[in-house]
Amino acid sequence: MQAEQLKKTLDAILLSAEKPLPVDKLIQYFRPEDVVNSNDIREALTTLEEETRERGFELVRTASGYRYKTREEYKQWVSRHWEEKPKKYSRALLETLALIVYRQPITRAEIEEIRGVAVSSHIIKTLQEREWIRIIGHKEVPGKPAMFGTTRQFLDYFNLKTLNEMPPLAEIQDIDKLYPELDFKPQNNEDNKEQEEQQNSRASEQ
Amino acid sequence: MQAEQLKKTLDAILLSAEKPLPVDKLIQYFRPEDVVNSNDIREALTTLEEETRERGFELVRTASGYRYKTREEYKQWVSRHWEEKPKKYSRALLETLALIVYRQPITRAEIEEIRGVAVSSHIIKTLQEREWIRIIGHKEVPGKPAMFGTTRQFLDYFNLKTLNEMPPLAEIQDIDKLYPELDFKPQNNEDNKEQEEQQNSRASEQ
Amino acid sequence: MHSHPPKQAELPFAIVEGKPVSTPPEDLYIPPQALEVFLDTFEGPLDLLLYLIKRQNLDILDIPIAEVTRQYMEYVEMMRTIKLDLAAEYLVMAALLAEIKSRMLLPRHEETEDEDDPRAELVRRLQEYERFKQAAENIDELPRDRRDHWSSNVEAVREQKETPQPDVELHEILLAFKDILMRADMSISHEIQRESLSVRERMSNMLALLKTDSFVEFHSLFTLEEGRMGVVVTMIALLELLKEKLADIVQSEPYAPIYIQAAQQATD
Repeated sequence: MQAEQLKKTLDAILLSAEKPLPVDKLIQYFRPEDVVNSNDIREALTTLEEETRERGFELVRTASGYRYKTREEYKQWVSRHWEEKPKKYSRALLETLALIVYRQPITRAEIEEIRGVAVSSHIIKTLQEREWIRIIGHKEVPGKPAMFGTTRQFLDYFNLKTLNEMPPLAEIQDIDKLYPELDFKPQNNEDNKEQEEQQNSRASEQ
Repeated sequence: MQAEQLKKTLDAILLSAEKPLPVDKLIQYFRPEDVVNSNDIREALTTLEEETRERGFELVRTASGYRYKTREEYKQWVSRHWEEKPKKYSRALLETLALIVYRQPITRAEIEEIRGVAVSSHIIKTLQEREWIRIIGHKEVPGKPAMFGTTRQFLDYFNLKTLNEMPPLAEIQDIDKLYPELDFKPQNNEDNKEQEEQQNSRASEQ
Repeated sequence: MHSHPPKQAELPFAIVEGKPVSTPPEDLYIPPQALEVFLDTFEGPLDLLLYLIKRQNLDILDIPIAEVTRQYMEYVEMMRTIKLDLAAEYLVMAALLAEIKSRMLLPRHEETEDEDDPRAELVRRLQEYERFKQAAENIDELPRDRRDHWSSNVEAVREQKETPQPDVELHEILLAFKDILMRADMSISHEIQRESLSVRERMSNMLALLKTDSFVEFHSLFTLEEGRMGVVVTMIALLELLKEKLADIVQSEPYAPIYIQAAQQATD
């Protein structure tokens, strides 16, 4: 692979990577026919570093590898990404969480099977970052999918000592009685349509 | 704020943003004392675009604003970040989406009529959860069915600024005009109807 | 929708547009297993009809309706012999085709002159469907996020500040779960009811404790202070883990200590 093309390919890889990448990981992005060795990569990284000098970001090397980061001097502006009000969680996220709470340990595929739709990686990631769920093992089936369970932080957030304090199913069916102050609309089966609408409006709130 | 500093600040903001940002959102990242107006921002964006020409990524504008993304020519390398192959969408989903794109607002029954088969709830739900479609109203017919339309997220996902950038629909050939020798009927009534339909379809293709 | 029974399709073939129905039946035999796969490739009766028409390079505006009807019926018959739950739409289309065919056979009198080509509506629908089929393919080819390109993911260096997280009320989770229950089959909700939460929680905790490379002694899993209920819950949780093959139980000889470890990963 030509030096110029290699450099741009590494640029694209580093720009979209979710974590730092060391040279020996970077080299795995290339096939044998690309004819790229670790020296080529180090040279290309040096060039990229130079070419990024005049930009708002920089190539940083940490213990775990190379990563593009925004430059320190722009942090007060960059921080405004998070200054907006916290958004509401989507319906999909809450349902995923509910299934993990009540059906743990549970795999993503099992969640998808019950919900009937794909679970986005974003949702799992959000729940993991919030430290409400964690991987508690891997299922012994092909692909060894991760199984999720809830954490102590989850219990803490909701002021529960154990999961047993979650209302049992029977009470969930009667949730209007459990939380009379919330004044739910009637939600029996005949009201499916209304419920669907509520779900939709909830989903669009996120 | 100096043009050079503004440019680099915008660079840092856009590179670390989680979603596309339009100029009126970008301007909110600055304080009054930064003295930045939307023209300054537009100019800086143009400069950034030029300075990014020789890189592995590019600055693009979609329906919701500006964002940096990797260039398509590096997709085979970049895609190695993820072990799983990108999801393929089923024909049923894509056809349903196509009908919503070109015929919005459209009800589920109308989609079913054109496709000749039932549309599964699963597909509608998947499209809604991906936030590609949403309910944009209810049709004034018995049962008040929901009418669907596409969202800005749909445009963003497919890198479009407006629906106008979608490839145009194929023309419909007119059976009577191509085979005048068949001469089955007086042409007036039918023709009017056909024309009207074509107009309607054109209107919804905007 | 007209509802002539499909048997009308067995009427003798007609001379269509002055031409006799030409091609003899093509080889339609498909092994049953293959047929299911084959069926899945069709998005419905319109899609199947389009396939039949395109396969033979027929003009969509001048479909030899008798021939197409015959072939369509053969497919439908095959589907019915294999797949009992053939979508009703296929049968509706069969009836429609049969009806169009019979109307094509009717001699055209003066009185019927104002009548449309019986095929016109079908042709319109086929074309309409075809253009969206094409549009769907076009959409699939558009450069797409996370398939053809990826958004930048450059790490934000930012000021140390607490980032606000959305608040969630417990009842929101319950509500979400209630919705799932309402959507899910009864069978699933029964299954959920059967297992008590404490067992599920204990399973999670135990799994987190177990490792694949070392053993945990059986007795150490139990906390006697929890009393009889606690021990029972732990035991059920352990049995569940064994049943789901998430944990292995090891005993080197009779009366030797029993050890538990996480199930061995077959690879790595």
